Amino acid sequence: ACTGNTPETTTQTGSQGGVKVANDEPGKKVVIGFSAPAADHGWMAAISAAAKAEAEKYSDVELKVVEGTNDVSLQISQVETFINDKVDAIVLLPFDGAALTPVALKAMKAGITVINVDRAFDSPFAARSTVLGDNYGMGVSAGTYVCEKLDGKSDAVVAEIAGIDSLPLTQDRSKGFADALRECGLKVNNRVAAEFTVESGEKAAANLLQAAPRVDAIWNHDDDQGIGVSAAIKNSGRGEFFLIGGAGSANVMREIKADNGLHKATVVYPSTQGADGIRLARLAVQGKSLGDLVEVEVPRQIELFAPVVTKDNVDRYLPTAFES
Amino acid sequence: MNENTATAAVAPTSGPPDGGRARRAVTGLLGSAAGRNTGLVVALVLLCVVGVITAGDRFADVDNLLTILRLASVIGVVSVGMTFVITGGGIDLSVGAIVALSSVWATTLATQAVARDFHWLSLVFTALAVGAGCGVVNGVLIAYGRIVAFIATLAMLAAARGLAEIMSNRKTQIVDVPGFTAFFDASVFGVPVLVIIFVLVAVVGWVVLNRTTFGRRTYAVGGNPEAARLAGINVRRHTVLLYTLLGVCCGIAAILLIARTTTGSATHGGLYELDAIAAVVIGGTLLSGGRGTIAGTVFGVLIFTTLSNVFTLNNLSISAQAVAKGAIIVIAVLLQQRLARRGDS
Amino acid sequence: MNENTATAAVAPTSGPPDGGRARRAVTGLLGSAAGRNTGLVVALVLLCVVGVITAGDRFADVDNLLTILRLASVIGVVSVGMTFVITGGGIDLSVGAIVALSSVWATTLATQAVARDFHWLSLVFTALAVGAGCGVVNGVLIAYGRIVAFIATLAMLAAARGLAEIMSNRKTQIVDVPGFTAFFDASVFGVPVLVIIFVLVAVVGWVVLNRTTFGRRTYAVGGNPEAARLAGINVRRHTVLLYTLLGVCCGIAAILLIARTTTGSATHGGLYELDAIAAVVIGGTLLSGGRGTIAGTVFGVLIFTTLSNVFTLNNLSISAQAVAKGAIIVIAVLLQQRLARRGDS
Amino acid sequence: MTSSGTPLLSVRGVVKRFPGVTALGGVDFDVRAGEVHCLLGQNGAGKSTLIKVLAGAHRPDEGELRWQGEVVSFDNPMDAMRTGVAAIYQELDLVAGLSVADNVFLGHEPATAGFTRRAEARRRTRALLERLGHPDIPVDRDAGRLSAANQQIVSMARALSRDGRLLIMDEPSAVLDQDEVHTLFRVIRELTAQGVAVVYISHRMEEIREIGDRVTVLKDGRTVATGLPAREARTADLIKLMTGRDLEYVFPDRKPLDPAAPVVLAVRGLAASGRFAGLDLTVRAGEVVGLAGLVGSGRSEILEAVYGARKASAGTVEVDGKRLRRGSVGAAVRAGVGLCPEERKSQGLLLDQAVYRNITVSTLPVFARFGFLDSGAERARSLELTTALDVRPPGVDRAVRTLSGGNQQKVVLARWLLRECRVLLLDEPTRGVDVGARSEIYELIRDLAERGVAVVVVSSDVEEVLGLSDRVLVVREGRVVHEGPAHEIDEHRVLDLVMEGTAA
Ligand SMILES: Nc1ncnc2c1ncn2[C@@H]1O[C@H](COP(=O)(O)OP(=O)(O)OP(=O)(O)O)[C@@H](O)[C@H]1O
Ligand SMILES: Nc1ncnc2c1ncn2[C@@H]1O[C@H](COP(=O)(O)OP(=O)(O)OP(=O)(O)O)[C@@H](O)[C@H]1O
Ligand SMILES: O[C@@H]1[C@H](O)[C@H](O)CO[C@H]1O
Ligand SMILES: [Mg+2]
Ligand SMILES: [Mg+2]
Repeated sequence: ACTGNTPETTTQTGSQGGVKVANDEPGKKVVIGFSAPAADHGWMAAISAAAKAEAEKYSDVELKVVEGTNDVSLQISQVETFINDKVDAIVLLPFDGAALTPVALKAMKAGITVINVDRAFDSPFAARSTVLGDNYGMGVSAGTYVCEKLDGKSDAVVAEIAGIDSLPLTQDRSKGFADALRECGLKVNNRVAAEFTVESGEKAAANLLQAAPRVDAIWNHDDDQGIGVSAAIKNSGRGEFFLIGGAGSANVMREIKADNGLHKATVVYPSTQGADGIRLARLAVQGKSLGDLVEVEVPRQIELFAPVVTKDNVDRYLPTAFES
Repeated sequence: MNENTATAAVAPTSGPPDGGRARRAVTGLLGSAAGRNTGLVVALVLLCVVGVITAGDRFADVDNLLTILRLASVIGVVSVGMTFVITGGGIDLSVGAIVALSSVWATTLATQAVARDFHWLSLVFTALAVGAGCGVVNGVLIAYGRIVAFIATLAMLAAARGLAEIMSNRKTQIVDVPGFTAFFDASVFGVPVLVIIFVLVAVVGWVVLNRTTFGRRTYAVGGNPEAARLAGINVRRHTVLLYTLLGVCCGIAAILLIARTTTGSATHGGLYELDAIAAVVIGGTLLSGGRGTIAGTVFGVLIFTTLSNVFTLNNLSISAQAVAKGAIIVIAVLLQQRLARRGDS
Repeated sequence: MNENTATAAVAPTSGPPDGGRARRAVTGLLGSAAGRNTGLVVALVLLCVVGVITAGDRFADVDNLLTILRLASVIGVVSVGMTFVITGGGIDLSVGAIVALSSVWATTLATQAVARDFHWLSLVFTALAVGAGCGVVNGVLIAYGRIVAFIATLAMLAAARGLAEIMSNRKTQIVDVPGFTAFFDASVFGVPVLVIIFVLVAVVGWVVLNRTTFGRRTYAVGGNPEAARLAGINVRRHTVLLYTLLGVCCGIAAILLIARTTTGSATHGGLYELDAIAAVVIGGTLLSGGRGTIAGTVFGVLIFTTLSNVFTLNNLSISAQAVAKGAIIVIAVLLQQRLARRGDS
Repeated sequence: MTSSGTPLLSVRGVVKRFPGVTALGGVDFDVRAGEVHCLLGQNGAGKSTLIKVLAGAHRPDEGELRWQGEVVSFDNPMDAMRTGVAAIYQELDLVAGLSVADNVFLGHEPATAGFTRRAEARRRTRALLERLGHPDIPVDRDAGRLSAANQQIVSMARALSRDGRLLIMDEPSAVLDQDEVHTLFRVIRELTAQGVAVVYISHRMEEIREIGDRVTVLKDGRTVATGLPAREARTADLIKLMTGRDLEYVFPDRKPLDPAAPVVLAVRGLAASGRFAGLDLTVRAGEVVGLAGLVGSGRSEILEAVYGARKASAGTVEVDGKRLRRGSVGAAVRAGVGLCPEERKSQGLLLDQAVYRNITVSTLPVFARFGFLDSGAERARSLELTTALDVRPPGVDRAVRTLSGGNQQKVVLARWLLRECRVLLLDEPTRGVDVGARSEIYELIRDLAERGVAVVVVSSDVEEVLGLSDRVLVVREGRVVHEGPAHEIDEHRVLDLVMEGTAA
């Protein structure tokens, strides 16, 4: 399940690559601690599940997964526990990147390899390596796609169903979206925020559809909440617009492929970042590098690509998309 | 103050002793709705006025009002059940988790297969049974295990959500039982089935709380458990029944939610406990037990859902909404108090 | 049963009337800790035993124990304050939001500039003042506005978090005040300053609740407000003071959290209300007021934090942890009840 | 002791223990059909515990109950009610938020398939209230909004509604005035004529004489005498049986009031809308002023208004010549006014807290230095008072909830004795207090007066008002209808004044 396995990054480290043999060969045993926010929505649940599945593929990796939490204080203490425990590496998807920075620094000082996933720390010294989705890029991709589809329609109404509004990543996505729309003279006419869950998506969309009697395009940040969004749309009996998803679930891709629904596209935001983090942690600890790079060390930062999946290219992404 | 006294307060004559029950029930319902809840009604009306002024036709639109009602229905059903538990002197923090577990259990592949092969009602029964089961566990822990309700249901909150996650493997389970979807997507004379179910639950809740021995005893158990015991009421059994009733309401809510979102999920019902308790308390039910009103609860639910609708129609930021929400809650309650007090004297 | 009666239960002689105050304070503290809270102690010890068995040295390690205490400190400070409010017959749902608002206000660019130019204590004072201010508002709404505590603080929850988001523009604010960080990162004889502050707050809380007129009045106000009023206590003013005190505790917690995370953020303190109330109630404080124990609250906090530490050490699935947590809460409370009852007779 | 026929109920060797206390240590007695059997005993003797055992509210640790000769065991109140036992408990046990009718039929509501027949409940409630002489109580009113006396009437209606064969009444007359007590007695006579047995508890000897057939005396949880003839037994003997001492039930001497004593409390034109109006009252240092009147005549409200606990609509209250802020308890307390409220449970006590904490709650600053309490001193002072008032069991660390009703009353009183007030307002200070302790309380009140305190006493016991006060005010429907020295008026005259106009 790897929506995010874009050729640029993962194929090279993936099991199909020629160099993988060297990299995948069992090496020194690596103990990895993994901590992430509470699995209060599908994408986040998929993150931990993928990380766990990845670790199981390696006989030399022992993964410690702790209770997902949105309480920064608790997450800090989890990392402290990993430090006390002298794990080799920590893969950390922080609830709040800035808030977890001090403890990540502490871990690095203690000689532990920290891999930062998805939400960035605010110090370059806090992680050995960072895997980021391109949140701003997601917004730009979605906005650009809207511009293309609504080509020339200057009075078009665009709506946005954002995710958890207090997360920086949501703000980045919205900013990218607004910036891209501005390029073609459009703007976000109606915006609501949900909580990445199906239920919140339904609720937000139901209200949104009342707020906007006519819409031409809707971008929904997250395909999990998108199930609820679709339910609300179906219920309203409306359909004068098209829908763009986010994150890239198998569900939505199937709908795009069949071309029988309102979803015309989705913007991938890989739920495999955690899994990538596990691999990177292992490689970094074992002193290996990314196979297809000439470079002998694991890179400092990997920013994943946020491609737009449409009917035309869906076959390429569907096999690795995550199930909601 | 319960709804009966409310009636008395509105029409101080103590009424002909032989008056028809149905008529009195209706006067009681309306009397209490208009009388005791004046403040809530005024708050709701004010909200609607603001809605009309700021969003015009988009607010007053029938579709929009139905949207509000549909959103109100899920949390509304839970809140009606919560009114019983709180009136009976308890509290339940696990309602959201029970909704989640019921929704997941009712939408597992196995249940759905049975539902398709047999009858979609089996899905409904599963949700109700799971809800009732959790309610029984809550009730037994509280009444017989003598664990404080807050703690017992907190434990249930953790356990039921964990179980829902394990069952669903933290995946969203999509419903594919045509009969089920068809039934709940329908409307009767333009009114969605979901809304009809909410109205039914509220009316039945009102009748049970105000017109049955069970309801009278609920007030007694919540108001003065020792007096209730001395009056020969089996307080423990009654407590178990109250939590079971709420559990069943959670099961119903799960069904409505499955219908609304076409999914079952361990993330369903997030923070329902706070929303439901807030609606109940703003409606005038005493958190300490002994006084409760279904009509007030329904107003409480409507106020909260209308609030978020009006905000959304106006494209306000979530943060501004939150600040305004705080202010509006305070104003609504102060209004309710002042008006209720004036109505008293 | 409050802690003094607890002492009495342990040592049934009514004590020499001229006994030294300090000695009694110590016996009181230990007596209550060991006596009334036997169940909690046993539960905590059992948890530790499980920790040692499953995680061996990694659990018993000093660093690990300090980790537990450091985690306990933030929520612990809030819980101590919450003990006062609940003992006094109230409840506060806004603690998490107040922590968030205090943390944001204390870390705005403006505050930080002042703190750098002037003294880092100005950051601390800002957090305390914001906390106290929110507490005063809560208290006034409840005591003078006569809004039910649940609703008033729910409104504060919405408003304070919204305000925090607006102030911070929903960005995490990083602290860059060297003196501040240096002070709070330090340890004294190996004990982190955070932990020392928690211990101080708990001890001061215990003394105030059990040895001062303020504490005594808190019990009276919570136990029977009407009787307290007729006994000449200014119940309203006292109520305002209680919420203010809790607000100040939230301010302290915000400082600890800023120190721990080097940030202020509108997302800080999420669900602290539930955690704090749970710790207080599991510790034996009555939700309906009139009975409260600081020692019990501290045990409650330690039980919850140790629980999550043991889970962290043991690599259980997240969902299984939730289910186990539910079961453990129930067991701890049942244990506490059985043992406390036995201690009674 | 036994006479012809099996007793309706016989009690043998009943023992009931609570943590740390043996409330009943072996009780034996028989109740015959058609008799009024009185239980006598000091506060804490175990009377209420005994009736709770009889009514199924407590399970005895030892002993047996026989109903018409058959051994029965009541596991819960329902069992007892099914057998035919109905009880009126000492502590009012109504549900405040339910209507009068709902309270009366709580637990046995007239119903069809679970739906209450409310009209029938109302009608039957009205009939019961009428029988108890109170057709005025509105059946739809919340029970919590009735006066204590009316609540007691509702409790009685509820017990009657059960159609029991044995009716137990635990101090039903404590909150009633004489007139109402007579109505109660009439109802009791009707019932006994139909063969119903009544167990009657009261601390008022004259009531026992009037209504009782036989008497059982409890002391320290044991039967010390049973089957005594209620009318013939000598009071002195009964008191000796109860207390183990010879006691005279007398009022302390009144010293002539110093005419130069300063006015401490001056109330002018005090009114509370709809309750009372135009009240003038002055009390000098060392003077005890009594307020007599029927239950519900507004005396409690007068005290509450003086104390600032109830907002007055007009008038002024001055203490030592300084005017108090209207509606402020704090101002009254600071000026040295104390109120010992009427309803000990809801207005007076912190039930879950230790005796000493209940006593010192109004006097905390005295025991504090910089806000820190000296609980040793608190306990010591409290112990002095509880010893003086003979609170049982002794010891000040026990939770007040575990004390008997009369002993709880003494705790409330102790609070105000401890606080050295300039003005002390006492509302029904001896309600539920036994004969022995009663004279001690009278002594204490007198002592206070002699030390210069201005005392106002409200009591429904006219004898008590007259015996205790220097000056008496008779209140009727919120108006003072007579004022004069206590020795110039007698009980009959007070009753006449009180009743005037009410007959209509
Ligand atoms: N729940 C309880 N827990 C502990 N002790 C109790 C409890 N109930 C009663 N007692 C004790 O039992 C004894 C008998 O009390 P009871 O109430 O029966 O006395 P009583 O004869 O009715 O007195 P009164 O005339 O004051 O009403 C008292 O010592 C009392 O303190
Ligand atoms: N909160 C209330 N609501 C409605 N009526 C009340 C309330 N309090 C008192 N009353 C009524 O006011 C009248 C006066 O009551 P009050 O208690 O002052 O009388 P009292 O002379 O002190 O009698 P008692 O001896 O019973 O105390 C009563 O008829 C009572 O029913
Ligand atoms: O939590 C968020 C959302 O789940 C989003 O869909 C992808 O990015 C994650 O960080
Ligand atoms: Mg008694
Ligand atoms: Mg009175």
